[in-house]
This record gives sequence, C-alpha cells and structure tokens, in this order.
Amino acid sequence: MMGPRISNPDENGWVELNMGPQHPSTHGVLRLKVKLDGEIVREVEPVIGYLHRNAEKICELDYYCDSMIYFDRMDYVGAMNMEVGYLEAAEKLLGIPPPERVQWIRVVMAELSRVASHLVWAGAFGLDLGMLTPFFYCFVEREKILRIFVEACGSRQETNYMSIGGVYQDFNDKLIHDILEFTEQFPKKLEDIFNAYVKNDIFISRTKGIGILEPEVALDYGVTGPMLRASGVDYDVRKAEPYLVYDKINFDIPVSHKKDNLARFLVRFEEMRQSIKIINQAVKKIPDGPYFNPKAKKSLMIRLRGEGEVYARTESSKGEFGVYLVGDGGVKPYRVRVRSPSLKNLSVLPYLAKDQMIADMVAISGTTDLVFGEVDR
Amino acid sequence: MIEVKEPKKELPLIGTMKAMAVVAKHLFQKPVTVQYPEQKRELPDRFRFRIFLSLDDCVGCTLCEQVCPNISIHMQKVDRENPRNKRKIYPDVNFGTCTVCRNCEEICPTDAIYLTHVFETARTRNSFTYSPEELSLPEDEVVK
Amino acid sequence: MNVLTRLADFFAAFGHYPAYILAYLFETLFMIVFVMVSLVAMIYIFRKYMARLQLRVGPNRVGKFGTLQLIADSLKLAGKESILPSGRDDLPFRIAPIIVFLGLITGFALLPYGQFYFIGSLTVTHSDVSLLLLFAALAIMPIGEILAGISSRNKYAVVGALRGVAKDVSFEIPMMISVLALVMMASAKTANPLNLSNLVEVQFIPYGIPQIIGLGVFFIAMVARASFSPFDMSESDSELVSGHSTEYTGMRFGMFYMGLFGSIFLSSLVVSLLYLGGYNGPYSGYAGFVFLLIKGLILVLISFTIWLSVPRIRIDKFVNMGWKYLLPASIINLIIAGVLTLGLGI
Amino acid sequence: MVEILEESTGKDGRRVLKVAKENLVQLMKELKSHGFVHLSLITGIDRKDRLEVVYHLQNLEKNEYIAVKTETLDERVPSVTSVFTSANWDEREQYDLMGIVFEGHPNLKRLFLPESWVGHPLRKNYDISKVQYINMDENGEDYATFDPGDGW
Amino acid sequence: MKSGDGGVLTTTLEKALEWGRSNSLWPLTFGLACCAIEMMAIQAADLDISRFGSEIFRNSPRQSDLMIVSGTVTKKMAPRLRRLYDEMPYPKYVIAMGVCVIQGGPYNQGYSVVMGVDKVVPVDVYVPGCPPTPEALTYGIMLLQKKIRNETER
Repeated sequence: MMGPRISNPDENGWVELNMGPQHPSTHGVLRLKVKLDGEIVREVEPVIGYLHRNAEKICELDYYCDSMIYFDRMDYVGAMNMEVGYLEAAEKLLGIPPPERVQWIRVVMAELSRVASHLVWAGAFGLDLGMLTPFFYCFVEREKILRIFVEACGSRQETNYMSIGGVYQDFNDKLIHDILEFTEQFPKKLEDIFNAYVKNDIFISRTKGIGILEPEVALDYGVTGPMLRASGVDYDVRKAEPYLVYDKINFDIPVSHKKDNLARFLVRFEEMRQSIKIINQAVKKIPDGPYFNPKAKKSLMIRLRGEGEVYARTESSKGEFGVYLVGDGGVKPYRVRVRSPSLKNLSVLPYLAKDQMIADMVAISGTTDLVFGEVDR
Repeated sequence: MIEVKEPKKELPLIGTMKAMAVVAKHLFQKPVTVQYPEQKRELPDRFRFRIFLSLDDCVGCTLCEQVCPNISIHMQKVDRENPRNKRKIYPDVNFGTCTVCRNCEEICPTDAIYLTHVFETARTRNSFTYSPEELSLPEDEVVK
Repeated sequence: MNVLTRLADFFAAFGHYPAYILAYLFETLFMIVFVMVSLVAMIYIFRKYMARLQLRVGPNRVGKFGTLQLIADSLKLAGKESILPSGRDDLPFRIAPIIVFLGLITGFALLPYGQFYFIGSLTVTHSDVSLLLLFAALAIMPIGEILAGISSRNKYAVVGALRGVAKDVSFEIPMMISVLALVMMASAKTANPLNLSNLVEVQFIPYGIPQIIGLGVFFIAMVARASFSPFDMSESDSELVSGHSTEYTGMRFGMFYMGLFGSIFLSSLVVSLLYLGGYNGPYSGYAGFVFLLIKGLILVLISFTIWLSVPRIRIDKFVNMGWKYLLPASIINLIIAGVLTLGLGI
Repeated sequence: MVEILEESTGKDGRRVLKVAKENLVQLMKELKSHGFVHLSLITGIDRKDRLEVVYHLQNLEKNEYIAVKTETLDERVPSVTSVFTSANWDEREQYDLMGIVFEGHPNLKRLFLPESWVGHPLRKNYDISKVQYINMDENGEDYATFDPGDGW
Repeated sequence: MKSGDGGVLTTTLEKALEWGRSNSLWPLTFGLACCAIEMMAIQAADLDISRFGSEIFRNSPRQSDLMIVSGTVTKKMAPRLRRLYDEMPYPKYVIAMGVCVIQGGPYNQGYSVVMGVDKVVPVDVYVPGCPPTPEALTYGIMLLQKKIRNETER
C-alpha cells in the first residue's frame, strides 16, 4: 500500500515548506516560504506583516507626547532605545532641548535597555540551537534590569519613561545604588553565560563559518547594527553622529572581521560589556539640575506644536533606528516614518540562508535578532 | 573600535564538558524563584498598575480624556455633590484598552486620578469598563 | 533464588500449576509496575533536576513536592481528544506509538536486575541470547518513530523521520562493534557470552576500564538512541516543531513522551550493565539491584546535563561523526579487546 | 551633474536636495559613486495634492548625511532598486502603505497587507472607518474582504 | 455534560479529570508581540510557571491545552490563530493576555488590528495590562485553574 503523498515536488525536485507564522524558531510571527532539496534550503522568501499594527498611522492621530507608547511597542525588548530615538526627532522638531541631567539619565536607561535586549536575544539564540539552560540565566539577569526600570518609572517593559523635554520621574539615590549594584555583579554572570556558550565546541561548530555576510552585501542591503559590525564595517551611530552625551563617554565599538554567526554572537556579547562600561561612567557623572524642560510643563504636554521636517538617527540594540518626523504646525504630527533596523536586517536573510541546511537557517535567523514589533510596526 | 577576539579553541569533548560544568555549577546555587501566590516580591513604590480615582478631588477638567493615547478614558455624568466639580463629570476607564502609560496621572492637575500597585485584575468576562464610582473602590469590591 | 520460584513458593498452597500461573502473572505485573514507576520517576527527576539547574524550583503545587504532577499529566492526557489527521496512513499511524512503547517494555524485560534481599534475583527473562534480543528490542523503537513520521502526512514529521533514519544508520554500526568487543572479552571467561547475566558476572573489573573507548562510543550511541539532545535532530523543537510526533495527541503522544524518558533510563541501565559492572559491587549478593539503580541514575543525570547544556548537532555533522570518528574508534577498540583477550588474557 | 531644483537645509541641519523625478536615478548613481553607499530610508509623504518621496543617504567615510527629495503628481516614481538593493523592501512598503508606484521595481507587491486590500492606509484620504477583513484561502494566501461574515 | 446525574462514580471521575486538567496546562509556544516576552518571563526562573504544572511549552498545537494569546492579533494573523486553535485537541483553553487581545488596546483606532481575540476564538480568562506583569498572568492562570475546577463564578 502506498502512503499518501505529502507534497508534489516541483521540476527541480524541491519541496515547498511553510515555516510560520507560528513556528518556534521565528521569534514571533515571521513566515518563511522555504524550498527544500532534502535537508538543504534552496530558496527562502520571508513573508511579513503578521504584526503590522499601523503604528505610523495612529501616531498621526495622536498628540506628540502620546506617540511614545507606540514607539515603546516597536522594539519591545529594548523600549528605552525606541524612546530615545523618537525624542531625538521630536525634541528637535518642537524645539525643546532636554536639560543636561536628563541626557545622562537617558544614556543610562538606553544602555540598560540595550543590555536587556541582548540578553533576550542571547537566551533565544540558545533555544534556537537547542540549548535550554542559558536562556534561564539570561532571563534572571534581565529580570534585575526590569526591576531597575520599575524602580525608575513603574513599568517593566513598555516603560513610557521619557517625555518630551525630560523624563517623567527623577533619578534618586536608591536607583543609582541599585544600578551600581547591578553593574558590579553583572559582568561575572555575563562571563558565566558566555562560557556556557563558547566553551562548547558543538556550539562553535554550529556557528563558526556559517552565514557569512560580506561587508559590501551588507551595506547594499542596508544592514546595520551588530550584524554590520560583525562583517567588519566600523559604523555605529553613537560614534558617527553622537546624540545625547555619547561624545563625552569613553567606550569602544566592537568589530569583527570574521563575518559569520559566531562573529555576530561575539560582537553582541562585547557590546553588553561596553554598555556596562558606559553605564558605570554615566551613572557617576549625572549632574544635578532639573529633570524636565520648563518649556514642556506637564500640563502643556498636549499643546506642543511643531513645524518642519526632522530625521534623527540613534543606535538601537538592533541597528540604526531612524525617525523621520514631519510637522505641519499642529498639535499632531503630519507624518511619522520609522526606519526599523530589523526590517533591513531581515531582508538579507534570503541571501544568507540560500543553500544552507535547515538547522543553519534557523541559526542564521537567530543571529539577525528579529523583533517583529519593529519589522512590521 | 576594538576587534573582538575569537574564543580559545577547545579540544572536542573537553570543551563540551567544560560548558557542562559551567551549567552544572548552578545546581549548587539557591533558586531565585519567588513563589508568587504565597510569597510576593515587594513592589517598588513607583510600580503602577490599576487606576484609581478620588471622586472628591476630581474637578472634571477632561485633561485625562484628552491625553489618553487610545481613548480609554471617557467623561461620564455622575450625580454627586462636589463643589469643585461643577459640571459633575468624572472619568471612567476602560481597562480593556488601558496601556498603563501613566499619562493621565502625570497630567492631572489635582492628582485625583492615580495608579496603584493592584495588579490582580484578571477576569473571565470581557467587560473591563470601570465607572467612576468603581474606580474609587478597591479591586475586591468591584462587581465583576 | 529467583523471583519466579520465590513467588511460586508463595502460591504453593493453591497447587502446582496455579502457583506457576499466578507467579507468572505476578511477575508480569511486577514488571509493568516497575517500568511505569521508573518512567514516572524519570520524568519527575528530570523536571526537578532541570528546574534546579535553571535556578527554579520545579513542580511543587500538586501533592507534596509535586509528586502527583505526573498523575495529573497522565489523567489529562488520557482525557484529551484524540485527533487523527486526515490523509494519514491509518495503520502505521495508530501502531507507531505502540511499537515504541512495546520496544521499551521488552527492553526492560530483558535486563538482568541482580539480587534484592528477600526477593532474590529480579531477572525476568532467562535467555542465552538476551544480548541479541535486547538489541533487537532497542532497534524496534526507531522504527516506530520513523513510521510515525512518514504516516502522519506532515512535512515536519517527514523531515524528522528522514533525519531519524540517517541518525540511526550512522550510530548503529559503531555501537554493535563496541558490543562485539565486549562479547569477545567475555567469551574467554564464560561459555555463554551472549547471556547478559553472564556478561555482567564476569566483570571482576568493570569493562569500562579496559574498554574506555568502547564505553565512550557506546554511551554516545545510547544517548543518540534515546533521541536526547544533542542528538534530538529527529524532533528538534526549534526547527521541526516536534518532528515525528508533531501530529500526535493525547495518550498516543504520551507514549512517545514516556518512550523518550524510558529509553534514556533503559540506555543508562544497559551502559551500566555492560561497562560499569552492573549489579556488581560490595554486598551485591543482597543489594545488587541497588547498585544497578545507583549507576543507572548517575548516568541518567549525566545525560540530563548533556541535554540541558549542549546545542543540537547538525545532522550532517552527526553522520560525519558516526562514520569518520565513531566507527574507526570502535574498530580500534575491537583490536584492543582482541589484544587484551588473546595476548594478556584478561 | 544632474540639475538640482532646490537646495536647502532642514531643521536637523541636513542638506536637502530637490530633483525632478526624471533625474532621480541618475542623481542616485552619482551620489553612490561619491561614497553615499548607505540608503537609510525611503519615505513617502502625502501632501494632499501631490506625493513627496524623500531618500536619506549617508556617506560612511566622510560621515556626511543628505536627503534627496522628489515629487510626483501621478503616483509614479522611478525605482532606485537598481542602485541600492536595500530600496527593495522600502519601496514595497511605501507602495503598500502609501500607494506610490515605483516604476522598474522587480517585485512590486504589497509587503504588509494582502494584495487585495483596498486603498493605501497612510494616505490622508484613507477612510479608516471602513473595516476590512483578511482571510486565508486554501493555499495559505491571504485575501481581504469588506464582508465581516467571511471567515474567522 | 452535567456532572452529578451519573452517580457517584461519574462525578468522582469528572472531578479527577478536572483536577488533572487544571494541574497540567501545557501552553502552546505562541508568542505574537510584546506580551510574548512577559510570557517567557513566567516560564523563566523568577516566576517559574512549572510549579503549577505548566512546565512544558509544547511547540505543536496538537499537544497543548492552553493557548496564551500574547500580543496583538492582526487581521492577517487572525485566520492562522483560528487554525492553530482548531488544531488543538479538546479540552482546550484560551487566555487573552494583554489589552491588545482584549479590546484592541493601544491600536484600537487602527485599520489592521482585530479588536479583541474573542471575535476569533472563545476566551476563558482575560488578563488586562500592557503587558501584564508575570504575576498578573500567573494570577490569570490560577483563575483559569479555578474555572476548570468550577470553583469560581466570575
């Protein structure tokens, strides 16, 4: 008796397989149309839009200060970076520069958020490869960062901490003490997690030399962030176009010329170490002063008007995050456009995953660090 | 710019065993779990979740309704004597859409609307609109 | 004193034949209870051990320390709707979990368990070729998984089954060759080296010491046989959803689930019997079973640690490893065994 | 050098070049040869009477940033995919949400919404109150309808 | 089926099954958006949902009992969500986690978001919050357990 046919292979003998939108490896709602030749992936076509939440449209319907909650929900694992990115644009457009103290506070929060984001990524990447345990260690550390966020503003993940011209709540001594306590114990734990990964030669064999992304191709596809730096291009918005007070802080940009999965892994871990370095410096340098620009008093939040066009770029945990804000002189923005780094990083996946094994495709899509709130917006 | 170093190459099997040792080491650490219903993590002062309303303080200025990003707050007529609230309008909050963004708390001129630590608000029915009176009640007394 | 004769003595009051029948019945029951208890214990130990490694506490709500958790799970699985996907190949789809489970129980029935105080020898089967039978039973289980994969009309399941075939082919041969080395060594001491009990009893020093390479090869093969990470390519959850068991629900899935944990326990027992001296040890005349259990449990915990901390090997790398490293290693091991047996007479 | 209609400086201090849409691809090629290899963003703006498309480019070596603007009255703009591969998905997105047709694009399909979605949501005249529903056909492809009874 | 009119045995069996179901809710690995990270956080060490028997996040809908809809359901995702729900075997439960899933949440003015997942699948417990803290979700799961055991009216 013949069994039923699963699928009709096409003329090349390739079988089409739909991975997703709900699939454990896709970190959300990515759908990959894969053409399989046995175990080998011949063609990948990502289909996105399963989390298209019309954030750009709704931002046009709301006041400038309200748009923040939609930006929080874009890169939901590193929400503070999104807030910084939006405020860089909004504050230029509305002409309300934040006070000195606020800028330092924002640097601290953005870097903590970057660490949290990379920790989620590190845990999820382990799950992709079949390592169950480091995920839990990553989340224990992330939980400590979230405690700091709650201490600062009251929410864990979608913080809505920064407002136009300031932050909603001031830093206090307990918070600074907590942050310093965290940065003191964190590097040791980070080394633990790091060792659990890289000591393992099976892990090395799964990542080394796989998913090679040439720098020319990366630039052509608009790839930014750790993926681009792992391809050997030394480009980071924090250095190239310093925003906030990044030019007053001493830190390095990790770069690797190996271009593979392992390089991307190492670059992200080194970024976490650098972030801790930044936090340690910035926390100690926070000057005294107001935490709110008096021009943007709280009761006037909804009466801010802006005109003109501003494009501001920041370095989020995924890459170059840009916000293009167009105002027409009203209390609501005329057009909000977001450059999401994950979208561009995803667009290079068909190139990377071609002619790789299924397992490698999963590993490669793991190292691109996709967050679908940002890809689909 | 610093160039990240590739890790030292480990011998096959030996490296795997080292990584296993790193993981197995955690067997001797205390679990970090806080067993939720019995033990509760102490919540920081600034933790915010459920919205409360002080009916006596509300002046009916509608600022919270305006600032709410997704129209979760509507003003309701409530027949209640309050010399400060001449128009007798108070906000109700739809918790089915409230994103706990705290904008209403920030903008409220009299601190009438505020958020508290209560977070055990799960229900089995999809009716989350709290009338102004319900907003001033503790969570246990709200009719669900 | 065998458990069978002990039972027959116990039932002797009923007469000669009923006593034997009752004894067999009891023995079968005992066997099944032992398998069930060990499966439940394995899953419970796994959960608790995993939780402790991951800084958690694990199940502790259902019963004291969560001991009733598995009963809740099995009650739930028994009460689940059983979905049979349309377009399945009906017969293989239905019998595949049963094959896996049968292979498991047969494997347990073939092991010699040693002595235990009053009851005596717990060995159920007395065959002179129990080693061969054991490996036959072990070879049935992957067939069930492959049948499950190709009969359930799911692309993930098919890919999982194909990976399962590739995996099995590449570790079976080194595994059998390293067992062959053992048989060679044992044949110098005993007339019946294919009998597992004989094979255990001739280990004055555990075979793991002279046969260290064989131990490594066999242990890797046994972890791979149990489909444990890093060798769980056939049901790799991050790539193929659940591999061959993707379409199974309720109790049918429960059988696969128990098969997974049962086979790691079985594998550990086999490794400890063949290489670590099995039930040999001080006072093994009374408590051999305890020694076997302790050795088995230590191996199980090692396997769990491997599962929890090692990423999955890519299937082609595993096939490479099987043919390029494990096979030569096992042949070298065979030569060493020959030298030891013929030249040194160990 | 192609003709620049207007050169100004934006509120954020960036140079803004304005070109006619016929010269767009030519200008992009020239800019790329001058080191502007990083196309950061493509934005479509609905100015009610016309559509504006803004390209943000960066020169990684000189760390220089410029914006290129072009306008169209008939929703058609030449595609720059032949110059920058990264324009591919950006242009698909702008076609999807803004309704700008990029001529010469290799695969101009909607990126987020299904093909049969009516209207382009980010247009100012898009009626958000008309609810559309999406359902899945036999092959797993989506289609959009106005009929709430269909599906789910 | 009404429990009680089948005699003592049926009632006891029913009770035992309810007890088993409520204590072994295996969730489906189904992360949609922001709330998915908080869903992972209840699995992680700090809140450890495995204490309640929901140890295993099953990847295949065929083997899971509980679908935690965590995050915004867009119109494009809704048919898929429905299909996943259909693939789950009875008895199955749904927790709507977060306000996006309850009534559209922050995106309730938008064009591509389903205003409440209960338009697509029946929901047992609603957990508001954006996102709910892990404790709040755990409270929701405990509420669901009570509901399965018929201990709660609300």
